[in-house]
This record gives sequence, C-alpha cells and structure tokens, in this order.
Amino acid sequence: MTRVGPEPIVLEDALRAVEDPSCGGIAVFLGVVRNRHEGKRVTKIHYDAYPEMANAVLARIEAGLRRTHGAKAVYLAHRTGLHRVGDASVVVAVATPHRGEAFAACREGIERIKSELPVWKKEYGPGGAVWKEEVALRKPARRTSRRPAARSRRT
Amino acid sequence: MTRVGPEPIVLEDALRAVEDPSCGGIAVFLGVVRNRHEGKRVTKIHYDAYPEMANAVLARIEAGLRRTHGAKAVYLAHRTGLHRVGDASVVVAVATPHRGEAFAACREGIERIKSELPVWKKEYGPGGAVWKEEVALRKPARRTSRRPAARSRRT
Amino acid sequence: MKIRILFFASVADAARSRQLDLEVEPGTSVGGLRKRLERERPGLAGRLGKCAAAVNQAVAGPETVLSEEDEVAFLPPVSGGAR
Amino acid sequence: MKIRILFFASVADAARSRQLDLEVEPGTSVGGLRKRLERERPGLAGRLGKCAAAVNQAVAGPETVLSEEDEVAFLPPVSGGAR
Repeated sequence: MTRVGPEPIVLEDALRAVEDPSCGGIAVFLGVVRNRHEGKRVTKIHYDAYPEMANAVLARIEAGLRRTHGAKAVYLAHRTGLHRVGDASVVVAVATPHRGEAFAACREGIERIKSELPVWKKEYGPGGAVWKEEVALRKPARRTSRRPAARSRRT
Repeated sequence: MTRVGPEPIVLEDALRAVEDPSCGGIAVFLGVVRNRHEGKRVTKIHYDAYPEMANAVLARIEAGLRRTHGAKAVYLAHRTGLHRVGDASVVVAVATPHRGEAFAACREGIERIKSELPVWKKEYGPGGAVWKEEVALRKPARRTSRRPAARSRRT
Repeated sequence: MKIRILFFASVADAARSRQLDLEVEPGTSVGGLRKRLERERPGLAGRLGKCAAAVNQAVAGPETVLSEEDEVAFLPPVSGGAR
Repeated sequence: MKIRILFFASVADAARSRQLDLEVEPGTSVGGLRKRLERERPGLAGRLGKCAAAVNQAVAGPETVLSEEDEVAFLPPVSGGAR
C-alpha cells in the first residue's frame, strides 16, 4: 500500500496495513524532520511532490520489495507540504516471515525512496529558505519497457 | 528506556520514548507471533522470563547501542505471558541523527535481545505445547567486571 | 500538437509557474523541448539541464519523441537525505 | 548459609517449582550446586547441564563461589528466533 499527500503520517495505519499472520518480523523506518542539517538550524521543511508519479514510483518500489525480499506486506508513504521539527515525512513498513528479510527490505525501501521519488525538500532556517537539490533523480531500477500511455489515454 | 512485563506492547509508547529533535531517523523492529514455525501450525505462545535480569540485560543493550551507534534514544521492550497470533512480543526502537545508524542499531538490538535476554518461549499447536530451548543463552558482550552484589545488599 | 509541461521545486519558483500547456511540432523530442524552454523563458535559462525528465510519469531520455497530449515533467535533483 | 534458587521454562516444569530456598555449605560453587540439585531432585537429573547460570542476575561460570543470600538462576537455552 502506498500513499503520497499532505495528510500526517500515522504509524498505526502503517502497522495495520502490514498485519499478516505468516509474518514474524515487521521493520519500520520513520524519517522525521530534525532541528539541524549540516550544522545549520532548521525550523521547518516544505516538501513539494509530483504526486501521480510519486505514487507510481512507490508502487514499483513495493513490487520490488515483494519480489526481491519476499515481503508479504508493505506500506510506503511520503507526506507533502509543510512539516515542523519532529514531524514524520516518510515511512517504510515491511512485514516478512523472518527478521533478516524485514531489515533488508526496509533499508532498500527507504534508499530507493530517497533516490527515486519525485519529492523535493525546501529547508527553512534563520538564514532563509533553500531547496535541497543535490542528487540527480535516479531512474527506477526496474520499469515497464513499454512506453507509457499519454495523458488522454489514461483514464 | 526498557520494559519487561505482561502489558501489551504499544508502538506509540515506543515512538514517544524515542522522540528527539536532533534525530532524523527512527528504526523500529516489531516481533509478532506468527501462525507457523518450522512448518508447524502455532496457535499461541507463552513467554516465561526472569524479569529483573531481563531488565538489566535490556539496560545494558541500550547502553551499548548508545555507545556503539550513537543512538540518541532507545526503547526496548519484551512482553511476557500469553500471546495470540499477531500479538507483538518484542519491540526495538532507535532514534539516530542519520538513517544508517538507526538500522544498524536496531538490528544489533534485536539480535542481542534474541541471544542474551532470559526470556523463554513455549509454542502451542495442534500437537501440544513445547518449550523452544535451542540456543545457549549468551553472556552479554560487555558487563561490569565487578562481581554483582547479593540480594540482601541490593535495596 | 498540444503537450502539458510540469515544473517543481526551484524550477517552478524560477518559472513562476507549475504547469504550462504548449503547442509543439510533431517530432519534438524531450531534449528539443528543453532547449526551447530554456531559450524562450528567461527564468529557466540554465535550469533544465540539471533536471531529469519524465514523460507521462516515467523517466525519459532526451531522445524521447513526444506525442499529442503527453505530460512532460522536469524533475530537479532531490535531497537524497543524509544516510 | 542460605541461598535462593530460581528455575524457568522447561526446568521449572521439571522441578515443579520456580523458586527454592536452600542451605548450602560456605564455599559452594555454582557447579557444585548444580551437581547437588541434579542428584537430590529427580526431575532435574540431566537438565541443568544445558543451562547457563546467573548469580544475582549476572551470568556466572561454574567456578563462581556463592555467598550468603545469593540468588542463583538456572537459565535454559533460548529460542534465538528465526533470523
């Protein structure tokens, strides 16, 4: 299950989404806004996103985690809009039969989100605001080879 | 913060315990009772524990995670008593400035709990109940070299 | 033919716009569109080269030829986050 | 001198008891206590050898000499859990 939007991230939703009686391990990563970045004070963060594409990328990451790590249930969400210090901006939750796979899948999930998701971060501090545009967006590891349909042909 | 006892594990408690404005990453591992173990159906689990020692071991693991991985906040809990399928029996939550450390600390936390914690598992299934006593309890990696005080001298 | 263009983050700030509907010649490629936008829209000069492009929400190289109704997004670098 | 002994899991089942207060000679070691219990309490024969021991809640080897009021726990192997 995936989700990109302005609603706050609720950990209990993530947990409910990954309940699976065959799974003994649930690994969760929560990214939260912290009060410093590279030595500078941060007061808030704004996340811009391309939501339709971001949801498609999350769905592809979810499929990859199921295929590669045997994840039985996956919840991936990224919040958009304004965040205060301590607010969660991203969550990855993965349920697997055993714990090793849960950690591996969760780690891969957050790394792929950080490099493939079309979501951008604007950091606010005492010195003003700045977009943190540092790493070229990575083309997803796997994608359908078929050229995607144009707007008018989708829905 | 550590906790061993019969109360249900509540993830929100774990999260509240590891809130830290200097931390951008929170990794959580949740161990839940699953419906199969080594191919056999499991209906419930009973965890026996030596609670005073288990709490001391958890506190030592917490100190180790702070020292080795720079964890700023740690929550470790193991539930005792009867568990149904889907119930959480153990949780490890760690907050660190960056995500790599959070994963490493969380993984080390659950591995140490599984090998050092004096907690025992009795598995119930259609064929009856059996204690899963498989791996010699490991002496904690670090402990005080001072011989611990006898009962009467503690409190 | 008509296409839709999307801008984000610092590029949207520079373009003073998040969305633009444009007429282009059949046969126009992503790379050709990028050059035209940098030339025609002063705020964008030098800004699109660092962006990845997506056509209909899938990352697409500069040689990709556009079709009627395509949605072309210019995607700035992301923060990557501190590991 | 008096000590307290704790049993857990399958060993508690076998001992039909979780706790036992016992008089032992000064100088008794963990290993000596283990032998005595296996000999004197039929349910425990062959059961304590696979256990680790803790004295006052810290893992202790068989050579550890006990003191008045010590709490000695016999700790069966744990499940370890499937990695």
